[in-house]
Amino acid sequence: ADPVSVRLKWVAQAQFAGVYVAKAKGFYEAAGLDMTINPGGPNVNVETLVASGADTFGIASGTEGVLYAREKKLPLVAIGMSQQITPFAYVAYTESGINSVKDFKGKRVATWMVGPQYTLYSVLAAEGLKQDEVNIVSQPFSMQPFIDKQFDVATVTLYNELNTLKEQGITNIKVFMPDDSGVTTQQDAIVTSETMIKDKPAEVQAFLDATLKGWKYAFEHKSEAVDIVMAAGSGLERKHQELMLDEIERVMTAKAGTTEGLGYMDMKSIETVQADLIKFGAMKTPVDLKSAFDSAFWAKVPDADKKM
Amino acid sequence: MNARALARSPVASVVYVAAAWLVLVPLFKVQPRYLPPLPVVLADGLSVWPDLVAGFWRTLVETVLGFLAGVVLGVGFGIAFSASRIMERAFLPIFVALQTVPVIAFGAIVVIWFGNTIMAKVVIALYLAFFPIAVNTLRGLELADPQRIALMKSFGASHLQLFLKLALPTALPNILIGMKLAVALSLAGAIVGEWFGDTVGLGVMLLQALYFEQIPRVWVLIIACGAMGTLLYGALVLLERRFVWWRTD
Amino acid sequence: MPDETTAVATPPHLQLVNVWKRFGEAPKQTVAVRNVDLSIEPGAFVTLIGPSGCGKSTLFSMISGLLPPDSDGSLLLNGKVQQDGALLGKIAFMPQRDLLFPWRTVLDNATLALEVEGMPRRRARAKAEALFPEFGLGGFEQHYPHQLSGGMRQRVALMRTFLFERDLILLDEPFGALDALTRSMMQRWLLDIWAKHRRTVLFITHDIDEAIFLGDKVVVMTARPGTIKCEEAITLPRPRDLGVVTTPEFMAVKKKLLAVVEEESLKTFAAASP
Amino acid sequence: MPDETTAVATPPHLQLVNVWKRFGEAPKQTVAVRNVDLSIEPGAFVTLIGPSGCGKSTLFSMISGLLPPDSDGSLLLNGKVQQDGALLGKIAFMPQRDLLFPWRTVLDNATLALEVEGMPRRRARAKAEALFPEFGLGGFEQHYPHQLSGGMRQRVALMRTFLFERDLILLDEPFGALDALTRSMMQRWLLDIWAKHRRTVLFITHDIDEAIFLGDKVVVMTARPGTIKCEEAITLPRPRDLGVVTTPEFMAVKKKLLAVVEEESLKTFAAASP
Amino acid sequence: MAYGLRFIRSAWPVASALALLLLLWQFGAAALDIPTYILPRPAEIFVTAIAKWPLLGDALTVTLIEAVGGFLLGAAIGIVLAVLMILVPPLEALLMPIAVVINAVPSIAFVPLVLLWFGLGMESKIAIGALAVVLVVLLNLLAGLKRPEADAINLMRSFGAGRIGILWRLQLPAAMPGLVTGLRVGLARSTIAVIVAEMMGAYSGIGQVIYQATGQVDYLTVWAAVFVASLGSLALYGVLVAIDRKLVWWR
Ligand SMILES: Nc1ncnc2c1ncn2[C@@H]1O[C@H](COP(=O)(O)OP(=O)(O)OP(=O)(O)O)[C@@H](O)[C@H]1O
Ligand SMILES: Nc1ncnc2c1ncn2[C@@H]1O[C@H](COP(=O)(O)OP(=O)(O)OP(=O)(O)O)[C@@H](O)[C@H]1O
Ligand SMILES: Cc1ncc(C[n+]2csc(CCO)c2C)c(N)n1
Ligand SMILES: [Mg+2]
Ligand SMILES: [Mg+2]
Repeated sequence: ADPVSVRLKWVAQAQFAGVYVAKAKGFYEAAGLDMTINPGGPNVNVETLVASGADTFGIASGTEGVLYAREKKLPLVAIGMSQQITPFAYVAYTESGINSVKDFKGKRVATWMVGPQYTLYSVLAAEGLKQDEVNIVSQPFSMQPFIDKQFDVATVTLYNELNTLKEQGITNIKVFMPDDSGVTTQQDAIVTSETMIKDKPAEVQAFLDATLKGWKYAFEHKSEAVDIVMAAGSGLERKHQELMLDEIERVMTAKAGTTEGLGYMDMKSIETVQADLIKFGAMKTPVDLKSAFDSAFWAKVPDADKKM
Repeated sequence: MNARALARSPVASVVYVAAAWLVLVPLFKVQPRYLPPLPVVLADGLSVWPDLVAGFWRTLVETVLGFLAGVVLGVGFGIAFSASRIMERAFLPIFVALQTVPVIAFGAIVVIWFGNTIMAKVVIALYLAFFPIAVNTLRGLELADPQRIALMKSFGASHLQLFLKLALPTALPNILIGMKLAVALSLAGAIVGEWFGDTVGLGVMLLQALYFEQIPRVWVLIIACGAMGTLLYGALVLLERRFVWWRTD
Repeated sequence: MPDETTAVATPPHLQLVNVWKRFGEAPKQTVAVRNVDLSIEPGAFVTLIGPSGCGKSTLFSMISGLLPPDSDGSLLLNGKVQQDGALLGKIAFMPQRDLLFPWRTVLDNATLALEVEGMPRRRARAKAEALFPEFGLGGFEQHYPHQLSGGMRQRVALMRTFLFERDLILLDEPFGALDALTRSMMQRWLLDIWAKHRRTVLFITHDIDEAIFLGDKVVVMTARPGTIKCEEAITLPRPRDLGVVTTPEFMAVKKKLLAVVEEESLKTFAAASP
Repeated sequence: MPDETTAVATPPHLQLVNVWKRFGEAPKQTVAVRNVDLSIEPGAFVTLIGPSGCGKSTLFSMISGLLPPDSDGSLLLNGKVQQDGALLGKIAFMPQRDLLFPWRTVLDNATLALEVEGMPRRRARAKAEALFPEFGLGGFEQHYPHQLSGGMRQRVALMRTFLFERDLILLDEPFGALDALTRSMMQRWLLDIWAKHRRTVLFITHDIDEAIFLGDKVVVMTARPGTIKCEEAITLPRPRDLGVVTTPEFMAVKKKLLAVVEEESLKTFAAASP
Repeated sequence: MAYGLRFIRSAWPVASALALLLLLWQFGAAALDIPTYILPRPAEIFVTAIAKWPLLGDALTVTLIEAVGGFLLGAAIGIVLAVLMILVPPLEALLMPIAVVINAVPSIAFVPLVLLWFGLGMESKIAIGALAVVLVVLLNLLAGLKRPEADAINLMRSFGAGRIGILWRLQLPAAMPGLVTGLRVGLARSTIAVIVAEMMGAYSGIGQVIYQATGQVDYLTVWAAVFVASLGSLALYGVLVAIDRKLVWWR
């Protein structure tokens, strides 16, 4: 079999348990794929690497990332979406007097300015707030400024930063979920290049089948899955990974994740996100969503592999 | 007498710092997120010992390869610059500007070209290491005494001979300074290089520690990097003591 | 004068015609050497004296090809005009400062010129080692320059020059840092070598006795800007030994030269400007 | 000999008792100075001669406090034992190499010692400027050392030493690079200064004439390992002028010293090991 | 006028080399058909730099202030440390190994700690910039201070000069070339350290621009920012070269 690779959006951790499990349990091998898993990091851009052919597949950022890439003419196609609800959330201290998103008004709100800010903009818009009514600042990778109360509101991922706060004993916080404001941006897009789809559709199908099968197995055998992840990364903390896998399961199996199956692409939310991005000036022209998000492969994945 | 020498040796300074850390942190009740107590850091280091050792070796190999390549390239450019003023005027400023280009900007290209191979790390380590070596080589070569150059010329020395027998020995002390600076930079290069999707190495561990906000782990890795850098630096100092003991007057 | 060259059968070994050297720009210019005309016959031993700072070393730099003379004049070797730098490698030159390389042992400093010529290191070393006792440096082969006394360093520099065998030798105060006896031993040794090989020697000294004792001809330079004040042929018979110093002929020449040099030296101290 | 100090009314200005200096470790050790005993009276002008490499400069380094003597012996100034380094700043020392600083003008090199003493720059410069014509350096105040001839550099170094006014002056071959006349002018100038101020002078030279002409006492060192071979009091009347060189007394002393020095110099060339 | 001429004379080699490289890049990228998202062409970058100048100019100002601030602070600390170590040798034995250890740790590793200690504002960038400079300056200056030979130091001692006198009149002048080399390397290092720190956490600056643009797959803006930052650091370097001429005047 041809050697192929999958590029992750971050370092080895339970966020990608399905991929590691699929590899470790031989699902890729069984599907005829000679798979290498390439971790990512803050400097690695999955979209570019997959579009350029340096990597065959990728677990890329999410809805926005795929849209930007398509707008910039990257020949990238999403064939599945891992997370069914927005994995981002906003946290504020209970004693801060912030009880709803509306209370963000005039407050210092930190978010990651690499895409997730538009989710915030959408949430603000959905709650009837204008962007300039809120003091939005760039949030670093660390939660420490929030802990030091340099911000009133900070952004977290449900599967990581929120756990970090809990681990540090910070429980006096309130969490605001975008989905509660009716904003859904699916994240962790499963992507490949147009070339692959055109030339080797069978391999693409095999990859998606095996990956989703890996996820299903991971959720059904969590302890084993964490073992596999732990072996893949150096110096991981088991407890943190267990919590992460729990949270990841929650966001992957939410909504259509259970009804339709893992990896479902919610075209409606994607359309809304694109409309919002254009509204906020992050994109100039809409892209053809049909060619950017191709559900054909996902549809062919056997239910046994994707339905929990 | 021996005790005194020991009290002034590099090992002693490390012991002093460790002692200060051990005593002062509990004494002033420093918050762990600013500086965790030393035993906590050591315990955390022990808990990931096998990973740490594996990472150490991998990063060491990348660093050394990148450093050696950087020495070759840096000395080469230093020589070219000293040989030709135009070269210096034309390219040294460009290299200075290149120093400002964050690896991140072209990291994607490096990964596309080299993938997750050791070469990617070596190239990045080289990119960071070669500049101080080039500048110090250039400066060192310029130090050659004009009267000694004249003497060599009177013997009919060729450019190559002038270079090998006079300019290079004159420059060696400076080249060594450049190398001492560069060795730390190539370590930094290897570490950052590992952030482009590697699976083993101190850089990978550091990235994870940063992302997961494991402050004791960050300190473990700082100590590990410091140990490796000091090891390499010490090797250069030994080399210098043995082979480059003279002063250029 | 340049037309002489075409007339004689064997041309002078070295000929300087209207040689000038100026340092710096007009308002702060130092004229170091001015209008020097000088002919040196093959195999001659010519000594050069003159007040401190009069331009002797500058003249040597030009002869050895290290410093181009100003464009007013020219330099001829064996009758042929020499372009800038053409003389490099053709003349054995010992500079006034010893210029030993601190990273080389005494032995390796001595063999420097041989190495440049391309002689295998082994042979060069063997050749140099043989000279060490003669130069009073036996046992110091493996020392480094900073471990030597001033006079010893000078002897190493001299040895280095001698190992670079050329027909024309320029020595700039080679015995300046030696004690009287070491000096007189080295003088006699130099004369021996010269008598054996008949190389042409140009020798700067500030010691009039030395100039007369060694030279076929003593050239006296004026105070800066230096030019040739006079040339004195020395007809004392050879081989000369130390006794010659007390002969009346020697005394007579010395008296004459002393008078000339004194006149020039005094000029240096008459509130001069560069 | 150390008990002498208690006996006499005015102690010697400088006294060396069993002074040794060895370089390096046992198998490759060079004994530079061995068992030197020497007394110098206040206001005396003592000249020191000896074969090249015999340890003269090393002796000076020890006297000026730069190099500790080996623990065998001691150094006394005005009868008091001097600990290591205690003599720094108390003695005006001119080293054999000129050691001018390339980044300072000639004038600023000359005022170096004064600046170290804390004299305001303006005053130091004025003081030095006055000396330039006397040293034959008029007009070169603003030049840099690399623009000077060898002899001129030496004169700058000498000027620097003289501006550092101390009771004891050590001069290591100060006139080595000067031509005969400049040299004799400087000699006479030095004697004048000395007669006026009566500072104690210790003067290394390799020129026996110079040693006799200048000194109250000539000290001769043996070949390395150097020790005192003999001391010769010079009773020639003062003030001396150049004519003294031809007097029979002078000749007699010179002959005697020549013989002694020759004996020592020859030792250097007898295949020695360090 | 004369100054302008001299500037043109010393600037033309860089200018032409730069032009040559840019042309090579422009046409090489076109010839190899490298897509913009992998390596944009210089012309596109240039156009973007101009179009986004309000954003980039503000960011550059912040970054340069931080870089210069860090550079000056680091250089000052490095100089003071080197001088102290020369004056008090035991201090060198004690501090040098620590300095070496600290220097061996990539500045990036300190960024999170520094952000923790000094916050997300300018202070943390200045601190990290200074950290990147201190050791280069220290090491180069220390080597320079040790350059004078024993004989020259002995001469000064014989004049009764103390450690300070020797340092001021002999060692410092002799160390100037070494110091200047240290400053040259240090300046480049402080700029990059600041940019990297900005990427990991800042309110503004070139690093933030690069970080945000990377996240949005906007490589043209990334390269435009890099381009502007390089021009800025080149300008700083020019200033340094001019200072260099003044500091090492005697050659
Ligand atoms: N690079 C230079 N720049 C300016 N002036 C110089 C330079 N080199 C030499 N000179 C000047 O040229 C003159 C002659 O110097 P030179 O070294 O030839 O003298 P010299 O006769 O060898 O003296 P000495 O016997 O003292 O060695 C001096 O006045 C000196 O100041
Ligand atoms: N640092 C050193 N290490 C080893 N040997 C040394 C050192 N310094 C001097 N010597 C040795 O000590 C001896 C005496 O040297 P010194 O410089 O005192 O001689 P000198 O009498 O001044 O000779 P000269 O008249 O040639 O200047 C020499 O043999 C020299 O090799
Ligand atoms: C500097 C920095 N940027 C972003 C994140 C958070 N994060 C981690 S993965 C990801 C992409 C969306 O899933 C995001 C936004 C961080 N921790 N640090
Ligand atoms: Mg001369
Ligand atoms: Mg001596």
